[in-house]
Amino acid sequence: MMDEANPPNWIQQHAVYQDLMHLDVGDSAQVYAAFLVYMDLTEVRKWKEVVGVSCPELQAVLLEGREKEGETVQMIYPLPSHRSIKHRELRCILDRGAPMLLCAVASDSTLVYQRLCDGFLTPDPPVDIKDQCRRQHRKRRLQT
Amino acid sequence: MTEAVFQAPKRRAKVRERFEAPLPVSLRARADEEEHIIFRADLVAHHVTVSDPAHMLPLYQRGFFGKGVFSRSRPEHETSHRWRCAGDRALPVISSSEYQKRLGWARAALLLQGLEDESVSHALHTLTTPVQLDIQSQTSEARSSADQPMDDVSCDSGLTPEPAGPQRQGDPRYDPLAAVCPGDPEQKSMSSERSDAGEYVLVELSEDDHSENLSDAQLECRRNPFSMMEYLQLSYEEAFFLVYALGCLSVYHSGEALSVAQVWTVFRSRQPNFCSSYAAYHYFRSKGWVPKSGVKYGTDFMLYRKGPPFYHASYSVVVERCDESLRGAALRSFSWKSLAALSRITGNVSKELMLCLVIAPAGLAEDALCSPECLRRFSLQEVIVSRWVSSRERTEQEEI
Amino acid sequence: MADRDTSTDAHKHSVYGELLSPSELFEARSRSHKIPVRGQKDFQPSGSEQQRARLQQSLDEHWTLLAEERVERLGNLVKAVWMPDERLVELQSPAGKFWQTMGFSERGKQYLLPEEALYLMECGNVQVFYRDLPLSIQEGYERFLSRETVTLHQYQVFGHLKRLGYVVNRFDPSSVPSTYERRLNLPATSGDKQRKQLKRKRSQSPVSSDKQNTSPEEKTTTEDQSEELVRTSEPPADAPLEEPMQSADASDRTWWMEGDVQSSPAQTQSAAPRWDFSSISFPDLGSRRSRAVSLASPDPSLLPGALKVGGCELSPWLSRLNMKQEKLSRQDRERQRDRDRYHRDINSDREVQHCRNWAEYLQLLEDRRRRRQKDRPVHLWEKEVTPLTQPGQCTSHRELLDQISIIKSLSWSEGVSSLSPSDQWKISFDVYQPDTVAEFKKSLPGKPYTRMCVCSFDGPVPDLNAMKQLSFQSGDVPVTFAVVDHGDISFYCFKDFKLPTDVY
Amino acid sequence: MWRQHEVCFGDVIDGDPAGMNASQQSSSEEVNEDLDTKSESERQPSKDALIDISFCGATPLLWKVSDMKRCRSVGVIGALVGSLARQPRQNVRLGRPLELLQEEALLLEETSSAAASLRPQDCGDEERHSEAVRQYEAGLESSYKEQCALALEDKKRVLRKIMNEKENGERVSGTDDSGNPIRDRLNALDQAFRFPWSAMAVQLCTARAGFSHCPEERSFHSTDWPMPRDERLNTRFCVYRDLKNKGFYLTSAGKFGGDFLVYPGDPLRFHAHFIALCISMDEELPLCDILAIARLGSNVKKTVLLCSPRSRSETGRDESVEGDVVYSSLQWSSMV
Repeated sequence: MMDEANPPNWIQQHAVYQDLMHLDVGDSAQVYAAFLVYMDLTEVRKWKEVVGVSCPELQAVLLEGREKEGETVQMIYPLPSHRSIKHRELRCILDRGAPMLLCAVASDSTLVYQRLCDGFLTPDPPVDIKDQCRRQHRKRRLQT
Repeated sequence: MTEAVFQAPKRRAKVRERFEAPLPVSLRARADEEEHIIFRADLVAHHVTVSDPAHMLPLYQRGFFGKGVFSRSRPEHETSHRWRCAGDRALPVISSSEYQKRLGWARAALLLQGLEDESVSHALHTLTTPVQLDIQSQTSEARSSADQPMDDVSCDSGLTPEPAGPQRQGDPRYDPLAAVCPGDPEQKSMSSERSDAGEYVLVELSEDDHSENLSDAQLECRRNPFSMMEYLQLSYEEAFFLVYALGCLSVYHSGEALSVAQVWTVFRSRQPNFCSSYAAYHYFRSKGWVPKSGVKYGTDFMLYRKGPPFYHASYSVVVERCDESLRGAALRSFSWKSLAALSRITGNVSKELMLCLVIAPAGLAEDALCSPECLRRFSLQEVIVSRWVSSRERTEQEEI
Repeated sequence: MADRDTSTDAHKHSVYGELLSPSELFEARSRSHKIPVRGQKDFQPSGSEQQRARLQQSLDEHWTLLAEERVERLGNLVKAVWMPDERLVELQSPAGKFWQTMGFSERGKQYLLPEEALYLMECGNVQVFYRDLPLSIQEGYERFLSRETVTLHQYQVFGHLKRLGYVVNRFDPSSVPSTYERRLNLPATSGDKQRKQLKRKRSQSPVSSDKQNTSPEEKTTTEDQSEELVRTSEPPADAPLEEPMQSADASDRTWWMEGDVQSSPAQTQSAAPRWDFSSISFPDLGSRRSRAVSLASPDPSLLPGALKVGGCELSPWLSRLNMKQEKLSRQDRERQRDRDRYHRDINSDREVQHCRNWAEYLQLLEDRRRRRQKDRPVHLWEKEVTPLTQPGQCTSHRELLDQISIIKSLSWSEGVSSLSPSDQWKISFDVYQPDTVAEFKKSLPGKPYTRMCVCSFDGPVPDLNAMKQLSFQSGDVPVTFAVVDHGDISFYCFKDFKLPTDVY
Repeated sequence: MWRQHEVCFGDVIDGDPAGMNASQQSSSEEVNEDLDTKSESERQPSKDALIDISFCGATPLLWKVSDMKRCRSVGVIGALVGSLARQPRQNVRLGRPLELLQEEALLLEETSSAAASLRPQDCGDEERHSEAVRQYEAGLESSYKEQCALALEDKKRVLRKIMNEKENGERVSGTDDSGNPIRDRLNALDQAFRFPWSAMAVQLCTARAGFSHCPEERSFHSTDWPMPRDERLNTRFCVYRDLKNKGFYLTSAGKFGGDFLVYPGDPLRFHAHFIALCISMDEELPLCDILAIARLGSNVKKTVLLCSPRSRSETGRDESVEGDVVYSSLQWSSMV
């Protein structure tokens, strides 16, 4: 059978988990969601320079990081998937000027990332007419 | 009254896994010779985690409960994708900077335990001392789990195909020893000796050499200062089902095992719709289906026959709660707009959209919900939502 | 027509530019009926001359098509008159082909419903007059469509379906047998039976109805379905994985015996044994372990009346038994091994092998049960709420599922009569498929393919109550919701469903 | 339901519609000038240039092609909902009327380029009515005569053509006189030609025809319009107007689970790039709804656009004006 003693759990001993917990955000479910996303970004996706930052307006922990070394910093907003969100809250992050990912975290740790940016992000052209448009600025951003 | 026709689930074209058992509990016929494992889960920040590999695998393989936190579905993440044989075991190779990072975490963890700086340094010194293990010159094949193309299928175990001979139970990549000493993996999968698989690591001494052809001299075997073994995370519904319906899981909180009612209370406080989403989950499980998270499609559950490795999901389920008058829906007030989106998405991935209405009896007091016994008073109505195409001339096609 | 001579009003033509001159009317007789094909769309405006030219061409075609007026020979037009008080259109000349699926006669006169008349106006079949002047399509929309007749949304759905060739009639609630009629006349449907069953079940104690929550009908149907499921979806190669459901069938059968309902298989062992099992030994002939030459005569107390049975010589029997090792293909062996891992032969259990008779075996089971009870964790089993099952308690997957089935699933028809009907939801049309048009008879329309409930896209989605009400009202014809969003019509069906139980 | 709104034509001249004050009139004239230069149509008096919106219940409809052209020239697209005259029994290409979105109608009203056609009851003026009937029947009669002559001319042209071809042929072959039967027929045609009344082509008018049943009246005030204006419509309208001012073309996006489909150019020639979702800044959006629509967006290769008008307190201005809408693009990420 199993060991009845409380086995030491590395999550709670993890420095980053502790750091996130100490960002003084009351919403522990959101903090844990942030930790899961942190682990996914660093261990699985090998992002660089990922750190947790507190966002007092949202009462939430955000993550900052680079997809690859030298690329721009992105903001990641992890949120348990059964929550609701307001456009104002998203703007609160977007207005910091960095591209942003909204990450829905299901209770079984399934993660779904959504890319958000300010203004109009033109979609990729459909495959069949991609060729004729290739030279035309894909994903041109039009500022509001 | 017309009923929706049952559509046969679609079998996956390639099934690489062997079906083990529908649920992680043994039946009476064989129960007598086997100990009944009561699995253990811990609440970490109110999430349900299973960290003992001897518990993770049966829970996942028999009924597909939970998800590996570092994996897309089956827990199969490993410390490194490069492995070397050392003595009689294969050890993960990690870079020096990775090692330093882990060392930092170890230091923080020790400090957290209230140790003095000096004793922390001492402990770390012991940790960093090279361990003498025979590093065999034979290098096990570099596996590339990280580079594996990830398709939409969340269950792709990435098993190395073994065309002849019996297939392995479980994932050999999870079991580094498997490649070196191919024995009967079924025996091993239950043993807990692999929990120390993360104990040692091979550290690359030179930072700039990332080539595959490392000479052994550049590797040093050390203790893994901070071992992050992948763990299995159970959704609230999954965990409660294992506790309440199967009686095979104990959920611990701060070292304390929780009673069925306590688990119910905790989960209800963490997830606003837990009562009804659990009722739906329980119902689907009691019909022999495997519900998994539907978050990728914006719904509550995806329903699989047998499990994700064997069949494509048949239904995308949205759970709603209503009272006995059957009016209104408390959870996700549908508009035609949101229904149009959901119906289109499910149609695009050739699944069916199911509304699962959990009906609370009239006069069910709020405090009755405090005990899982209230589940017996719920009833449930499945509704299949489909789009009817009035004609084959699809004007919409212009719109893509 | 009166023969008067007046000149056309030139001024009017300039103001209402869409009126055609006689020469234009005459020329229209020979105009094309082709619709220009639209080209592939571009992704993004580039400002190029080529793009501009293509847009201009598309626009020109677009306006030409739209500006085109309906021009018909007078002889091809059915003349009719709008009667606002009756909200009907009365035909003045013989009806055309449309009469097969539209319109009705009353007291020797032929009438069209407003939506039918409007549709036929749009198709250029009927010219409707009001106060001796012909109505334009616009006036038709304005005068015919209202809450009292059909709304614009309903007409849009009507037109959409008519254009595709469907037969569309107004729904008449009285054409569907009422609840009462249905109960009286129709042979009991499975739904009705089910309702009766459930009523009977409710009179039982709540505990037993919770434990055995499915009625026999439900159970058998779900089993049928799950067998169906196995049959249709499982390639034969996989078949051995599927366990036959014998145990479940047996427990089902006990259901039918009124007295037996309470005694579940688990309880039989506590019943007083009629035989002394300690004196009955296992006869085991097939096993290689037993090398007995003959079987002793059975205890006379086990035999009925004066029956006498002597000892039994085994060798003639044994010689008839095929004792050869079964030859299996590798695939079969693998499959067997697979199965054996979870369905183990009870005879290979060492403790069972040590049992010499039934009594010892039962004792062993009892000991094991006790051991299990002792092992079970206090925090799960010694509290107010206990788990529904215990690991190792059930003998089959099916039994396990039965044990944990505590949430009832409702049938669509259940409780409909107790629901208050809603005014918000109404069925508008009966719809018959285009391929049935040839045989369609207005006097005997038969069972519609579906019925339409027309909704506005900005309005609410029907709740379960509305779905059930409409579905109940429609009887055995499905109800489709036609949702109108600015000319765009989507159709949705909400159908009752029972997920089949899947035992494997 | 039909409110008693009736389309009007020339009668506007008779009396200035109630409540139309001078400032509105002048602004409408300005806009009309602007429209005219854009649409390159000939200049008309401002009142006639107003687009007639005919309400069917609360649904705004356009009936005249000229009105529809004017709308499109300012980027108002609408949706065709009637049967196409040329091929009425199909749904791929539809015809008049053009249904406008509430927002489109509001925009036209706001720029003073449209007026609602109010429909009074049937007028009781019997004399006027019988005059209209008389005119209609007279028109029919004269049309018959004209078509009769045209048909005769047509027939003659056909016969002459055949005759000419024959004569040409005979000249080559050298034979003669066989053209006579046709010539005889041609000569007899003036007496023998019959054009039955039933063969006359008549027009089934799409838009209200000249011989109207009653006098008409227009309303220039959206307050008279049968459109309920609530918070939701206000939000959508702000977004609609702002996106249109940015040069986009919009149609309804119901089937994509959004409010508007946003096109970079005329939808006749371009695919939509965005699915606009109009929400107020503080509206609670369930994450699952966002996930669903973003996933759908990625399936149909469109970006989901969250659009929220800034509230008045934020902009510090009394009225929401152009540029006061916040846009955020939402895309399903490739990180799966």
